[in-house]
Amino acid sequence: MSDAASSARGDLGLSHLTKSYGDFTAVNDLSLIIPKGSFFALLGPSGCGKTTTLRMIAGLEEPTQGTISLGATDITYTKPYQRPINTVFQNYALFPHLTIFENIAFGLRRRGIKDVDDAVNKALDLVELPHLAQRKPTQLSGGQQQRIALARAIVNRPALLLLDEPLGALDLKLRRQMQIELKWIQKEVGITFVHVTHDQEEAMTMADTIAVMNEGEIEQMGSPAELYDNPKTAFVANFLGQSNLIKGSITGSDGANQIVDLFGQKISLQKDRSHAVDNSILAGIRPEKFRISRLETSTSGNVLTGGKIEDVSYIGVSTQYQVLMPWGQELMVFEQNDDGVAPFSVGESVNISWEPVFTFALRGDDDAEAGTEVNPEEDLEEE
Amino acid sequence: MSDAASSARGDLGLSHLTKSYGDFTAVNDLSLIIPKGSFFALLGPSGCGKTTTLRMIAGLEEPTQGTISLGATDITYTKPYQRPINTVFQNYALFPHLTIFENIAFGLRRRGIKDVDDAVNKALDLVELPHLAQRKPTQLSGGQQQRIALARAIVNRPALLLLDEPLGALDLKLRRQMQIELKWIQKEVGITFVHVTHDQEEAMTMADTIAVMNEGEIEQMGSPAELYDNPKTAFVANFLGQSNLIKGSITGSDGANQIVDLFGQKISLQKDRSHAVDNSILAGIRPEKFRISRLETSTSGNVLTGGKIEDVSYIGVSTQYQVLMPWGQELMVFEQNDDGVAPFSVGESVNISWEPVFTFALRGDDDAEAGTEVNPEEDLEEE
Amino acid sequence: MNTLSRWFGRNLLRIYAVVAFTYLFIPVAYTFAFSFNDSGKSNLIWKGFTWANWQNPCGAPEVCTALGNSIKIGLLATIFSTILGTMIAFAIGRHKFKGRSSTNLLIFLPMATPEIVLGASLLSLFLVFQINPGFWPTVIAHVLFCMSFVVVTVKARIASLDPRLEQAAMDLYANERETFRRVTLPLVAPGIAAAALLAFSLSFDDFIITNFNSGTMTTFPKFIYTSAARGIPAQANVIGSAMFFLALAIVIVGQLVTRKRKVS
Amino acid sequence: GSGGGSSENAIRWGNWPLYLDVDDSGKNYPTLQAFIKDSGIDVKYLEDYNDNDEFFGKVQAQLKLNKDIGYDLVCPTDWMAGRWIRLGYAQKFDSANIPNKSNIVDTLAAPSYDANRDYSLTWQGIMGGFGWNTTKNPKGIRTLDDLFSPANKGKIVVLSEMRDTIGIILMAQGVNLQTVTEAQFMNGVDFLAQKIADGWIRGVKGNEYAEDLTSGDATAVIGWSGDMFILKSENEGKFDFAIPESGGTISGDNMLIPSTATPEAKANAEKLINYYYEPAVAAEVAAYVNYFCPVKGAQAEMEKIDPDLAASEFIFPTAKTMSNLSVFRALTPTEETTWTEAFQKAAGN
Amino acid sequence: MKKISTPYLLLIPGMGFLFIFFILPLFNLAQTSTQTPVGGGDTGEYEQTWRIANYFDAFVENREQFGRSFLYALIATVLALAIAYPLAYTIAFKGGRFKNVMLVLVIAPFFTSFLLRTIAWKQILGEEGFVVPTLRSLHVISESTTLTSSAFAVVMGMTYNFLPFMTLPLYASIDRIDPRTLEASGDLYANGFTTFRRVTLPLSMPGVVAGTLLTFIPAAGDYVNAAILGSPQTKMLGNVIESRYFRIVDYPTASALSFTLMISILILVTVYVRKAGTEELV
Ligand SMILES: Nc1ncnc2c1ncn2[C@@H]1O[C@H](COP(=O)(O)OP(=O)(O)OP(=O)(O)O)[C@@H](O)[C@H]1O
Ligand SMILES: Nc1ncnc2c1ncn2[C@@H]1O[C@H](COP(=O)(O)OP(=O)(O)OP(=O)(O)O)[C@@H](O)[C@H]1O
Ligand SMILES: NCCCCNCCCN
Ligand SMILES: [Mg+2]
Ligand SMILES: [Mg+2]
Repeated sequence: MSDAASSARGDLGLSHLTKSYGDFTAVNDLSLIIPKGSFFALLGPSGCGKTTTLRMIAGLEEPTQGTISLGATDITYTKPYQRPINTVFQNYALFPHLTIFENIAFGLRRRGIKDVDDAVNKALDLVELPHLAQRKPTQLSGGQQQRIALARAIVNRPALLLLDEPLGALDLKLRRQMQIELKWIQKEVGITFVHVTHDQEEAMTMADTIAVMNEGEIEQMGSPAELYDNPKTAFVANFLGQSNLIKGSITGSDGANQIVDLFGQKISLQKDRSHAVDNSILAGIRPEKFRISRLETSTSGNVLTGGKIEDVSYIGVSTQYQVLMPWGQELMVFEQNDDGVAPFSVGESVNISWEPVFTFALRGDDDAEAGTEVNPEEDLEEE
Repeated sequence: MSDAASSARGDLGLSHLTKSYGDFTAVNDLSLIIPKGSFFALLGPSGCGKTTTLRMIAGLEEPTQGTISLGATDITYTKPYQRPINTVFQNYALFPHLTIFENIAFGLRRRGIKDVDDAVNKALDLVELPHLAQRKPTQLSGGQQQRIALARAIVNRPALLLLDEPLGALDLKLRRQMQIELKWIQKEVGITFVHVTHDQEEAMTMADTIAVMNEGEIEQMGSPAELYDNPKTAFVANFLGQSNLIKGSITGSDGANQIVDLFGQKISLQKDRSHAVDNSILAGIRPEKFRISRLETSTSGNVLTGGKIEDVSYIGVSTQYQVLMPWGQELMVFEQNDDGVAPFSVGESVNISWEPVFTFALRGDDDAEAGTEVNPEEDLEEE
Repeated sequence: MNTLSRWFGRNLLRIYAVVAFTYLFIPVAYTFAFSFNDSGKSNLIWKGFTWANWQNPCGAPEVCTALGNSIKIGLLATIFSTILGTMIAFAIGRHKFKGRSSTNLLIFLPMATPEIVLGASLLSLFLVFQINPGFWPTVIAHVLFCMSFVVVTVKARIASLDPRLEQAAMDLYANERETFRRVTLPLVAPGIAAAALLAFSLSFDDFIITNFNSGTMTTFPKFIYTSAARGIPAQANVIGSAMFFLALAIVIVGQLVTRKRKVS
Repeated sequence: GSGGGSSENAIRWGNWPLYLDVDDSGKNYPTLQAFIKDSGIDVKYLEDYNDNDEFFGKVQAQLKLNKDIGYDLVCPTDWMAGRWIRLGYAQKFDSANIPNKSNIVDTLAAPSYDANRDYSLTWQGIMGGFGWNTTKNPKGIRTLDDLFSPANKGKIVVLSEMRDTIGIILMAQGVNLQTVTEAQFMNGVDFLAQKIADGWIRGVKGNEYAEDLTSGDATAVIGWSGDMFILKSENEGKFDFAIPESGGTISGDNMLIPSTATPEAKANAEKLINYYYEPAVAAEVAAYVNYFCPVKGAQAEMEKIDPDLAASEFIFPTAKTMSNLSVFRALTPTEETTWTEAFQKAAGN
Repeated sequence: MKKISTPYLLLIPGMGFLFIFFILPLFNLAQTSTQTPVGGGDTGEYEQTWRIANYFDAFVENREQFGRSFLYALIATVLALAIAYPLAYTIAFKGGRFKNVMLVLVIAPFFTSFLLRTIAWKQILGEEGFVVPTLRSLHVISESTTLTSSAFAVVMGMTYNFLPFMTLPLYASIDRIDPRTLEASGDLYANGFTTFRRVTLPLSMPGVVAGTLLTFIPAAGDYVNAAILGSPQTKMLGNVIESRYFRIVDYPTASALSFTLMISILILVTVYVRKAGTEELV
């Protein structure tokens, strides 16, 4: 076993991976390469096939089609225990008959390691639960169980670690702390992480590469900044963070920029940030890029005039505004609460401005609402 | 059954509620009143007793001590099914032998309602899963199961709804959408919500009242803004959002303000925002309240000089800085990315400033690290 | 009053359990009581108290030989049926294979066969093969009917096993054998233990099939049946009661030992 | 025989319960122990011959295949002994080994099924009649009407031994057991079936009827003489026995060596038979079992043991008593089958 | 050489055993059931004549006992289910650390031989036990009513003797139920009874099916209870088969009856299992 664990290191490759349950396709012709030692995050709405993908990589589910390779080795049909891969299960799957200590020691013992105390205690310290070593899993709270599941996988220092929402049941502080520990381990030991998470900040701060999945397929893959600043589709733009998408058309060009008409107001857009295929586009701007100004204030960059504050909500770090534009669309604007200045109030007339460099453009025929909510109709393809 | 469901409406009162498992006290002498129709959020680190508290309210766990009342009725020993209370369980607890449809219809049928189709279908629409009505729970993904658990409870429109991390397995978008729906239902139907969540933003935006729990006890309770702007203890200051806590002493007074010495630099603090008992304090400032400026720029308000950028990290909406102060403490600063100006870089010397009104003060002997991580030693009281 | 009815409400099931166990133990208690009867030949009517039967449990002719045979047969039948039955249970419960449902049916058939049919048809087989009824034929007969019970009991336990736990073990480098040994087996073990206990009880208590296949060898139930005609000696009551208490004692001691181990 | 479970110098004897003298402890058989001691032959005494049909049913397959049946000496009743002999399941005695054979009483010396007593010797003679609980039947039972008196309703047990139960019924109906026809027999069976259907009869049983009397579940029975006298003496007169006015049955149980016994076992069994045909030994057995003693000279020996018993009509019957007792005639194999079936059916089987 | 896969390796020993000691004898039995007697029939000599009518004769002759067997077994099964279910439930959910002890208590009576216990019942319920005189003096039963030698006693004996066979499988499947689903049910307005009917019972159905089969089948084939506690009017098919084997040495009829009993049970069981919605037999 330790043979298997030490050999066959290398990149993880998924090629045309497909998994169907009867008529329903949970993962559809998925191909990607995850470089050795990288931190790869898998994001996507509920039910899009993330868990299924991880289970195939772990060897717990046989693909309906496609292959999985680790380095040069095809592991599609390799037994789970022969893969140098460990998993933190979404449902924990702790062994009910073993103590917490023995749960964590399980993998080490299987690899013939005699003296496990040190490693197990370190793992327990890592998840802040050294005092629970002798309890049974049922005597733990939800978050405690999740941390044990994490410790049980990480203690093995596998070549590849699959994490299925490993921190979902933890409070923010603990989650941040665990994130730091995980990142540290990943760098220190050079483990490849494949991480499923619903916490976008987690994905953004931790991952080298993020893949956004939707209905069994990968929509876009890239570095966090790439995905955030330059999303290719409305689904990605909306799913990862929030976006204001405004229908418009390209009316001209000005050096590296294009001139875009948004309901009669002209703005400019960097050519290399456009994924449009023709003149019809969706212009995208993140809400935090917007600045709001009272009508009398002068503004620079791209400006849209004629806004009206529709809603104000205070969320601690910042304030969120809904601004109704003349063409009837509500735009979302975030302003950080750092200046102690009285915020705008509902009904005020305002202008909105932003730096042109922050504009991105999507195909005009993309669904501006994609990724803002799960669309039940789209799922109906099955049955 | 419907008798019990319709009678006994009113405030939920917990009085000296205690639950022990052997030597270990999970919930300790907890007393509070949750007004009818309010949205109450329970926050706290993993294992602090949130689930246990909810289970006692639902009648699934008998308190070791104390009483629970709903309106004028003592329900401490009332059977779960006689309480007009529904629960969304942390572990879902769906009925494995029933279809999704029947799972949701369960409570309605028990109350003798014949025509359940409409209500069930509406609940399914609400959680965006109408196409899964005829599946069995095991054929659902984690997030889908969680949504069914939510639908199953909500369809009953109970007087009191207990939600134990009901959205934890959902992606951000879906979570936000569900939050809106939940809030809408709560207002519309006048249900009292007791909501356990690890998502602080969720708690902040949704709840009327937040209680922060720690080791079986409530540390502070109040409106979101109150808790955020004016935390009483270091635990709350750190657990709810992030705080910079700087040791200092009160050296004088100036009208409604006190003059505070922070390692030789003077700042001012509103008297009514101090929870200190003597001259020794911990001065607290939220990271987003700080502004960073290059040394040459003039700054107003409270100013701390001599900082050095230690770390910069980009997280989409904003950038986080770690600033090392002359006394060796690292302060955290968030700056929103709204101006397209080149961010500060590591090594730059900077000043930090903020509006005095944002300063709060805690007891000088409070543990500045409390709530930033689980401290295993503190838990060790058991066994 | 309120607390009293609450106490009742809460303990209704426990009270019921006490009543049900009482029902189960009435004849055991009767047997126990009459083990102290100063009965002479026929132990039907209370004739006065004596320790004599307990002081000399093997006093009645053949009774201890019969008991010894029953225990030997019981142990052998338990071992063989538990091994064979557990293997089958795992095959059915953990694998998909061709002929699984007919295998299921075949396992079920011996249970669906009245004992008398089982006993008689087996005897005729032994005779065809020139095998004399006696000890080993009885053991074989017992293995036969105990095996199905073992399969059913163990299979039920296997079915209740969360497959994700075995997957987790595999994920943690345990190969099939180790997964079986470290996760599956410990989790199924209570089922196997229950099956073994059941097998022993069934074998120890069997009369009908034994009656066909044991020839002149006596077993404890056979001894009782044949003595029924001339009066069951009180020693039989002694042995019946002693076996009962022995079974209880073994389990209670076992329980205490495991609890102690857990505590320390 | 082949196989042979019997080791050298040991034999296995299957006999009816309550059929051998027992000491007061209830554990030792004095006459048998004496034999074991004197002869050096170990005898395993098995009291598991409860019912003729049942015993035959259990061993017949082995007999047919000539496999050891687990007994070297058995004790079937006349008609069943006849069947064993007819089917070749009994071994012919070596007369030299049984010089006491001549001690057999004249009435039993030449039965139809074994005219020369080549294969069988009577163990005890049995009278079938009425037995009852004296407190429940203070006036005793002499006729079928007495038996079926309301006080006994639901508490009557009759023998599963067809010839005794139906025989007594038939005689009460005036039928001669030596000439009984199928029609007459079936009449008797119908009578029995009716009584069962009307709830008079609690059970049709083998030797267990004695237990039912003791426990109080039965208050009146069709039973066997010897058992009843044992019960009577053990229970201070609580039970009694009588030959029906209309006549009782008489039969014998016979020692017989199965075809499957080894030659050594056979020789040892013959020694045992010879031993029990010594008048003194026979008297000792009779003094306990109280059955009709088949050995000449035993009455004289009995005088020494218990003069009362020596005078008992039931142990040493006079001609007058004998005249009120009938032997059931031999049945053809076909009759045997159909009559037994009818009887079993009446008994619910 | 092709490797034999795991399930088959696991099956071979047990299945081989079953084939030799169960299937072969059944074939033998099937043959015997169509034989006819040589000579008078009192000798146990039969020849193979493939007389299928044996089955018809055997059934017609004994249809009363047939009916009784199934009726008594059915009543005993229902009673045992009623008694065992709450017991198994209590052990599973309220047993706590006494679970194992209680489970052993359920099987412990086996060790006091079932014959001894049945005979004990016969005494307890007999004329001179304490029950009958008490009931008579209270005028609950009349002087002539007896408790033993009755259908009541036979059914009671069977209920009693097969109770562990009912309790154990019930326990096994009730113990498997996730208590959290029961909590969820209570939370959703189901009272104790409704939770039982809608959640507990459906989830324990495999145990109910297994328990009822393990009780019904042996009960339908039993003859010892009827022999010890019954009267000629309460004889069951088992008694007939026993008497055919042991008293009349009528092997063909006994075999035919055995087969008929087996097949009837199988048919009933199949229908029942289908109705109960469990796919696999037990
Ligand atoms: N059966 C038990 N025996 C002993 N301790 C227990 C038991 N159940 C829970 N606990 C302990 O009680 C404490 C509170 O548990 P609870 O489930 O209420 O936590 P929680 O606040 O819901 O945590 P989480 O956010 O992780 O779900 C935990 O420390 C847990 O370890
Ligand atoms: N056994 C099954 N039969 C049919 N469909 C299934 C089965 N298991 C999963 N699915 C479906 O496959 C899809 C993908 O499931 P998967 O568990 O991979 O989702 P996921 O991305 O992990 O979602 P979540 O974030 O909610 O955990 C879901 O729509 C789910 O309903
Ligand atoms: N207790 C011994 C009884 C012997 C009875 N033998 C059967 C005789 C049948 N007529
Ligand atoms: Mg998932
Ligand atoms: Mg919890």
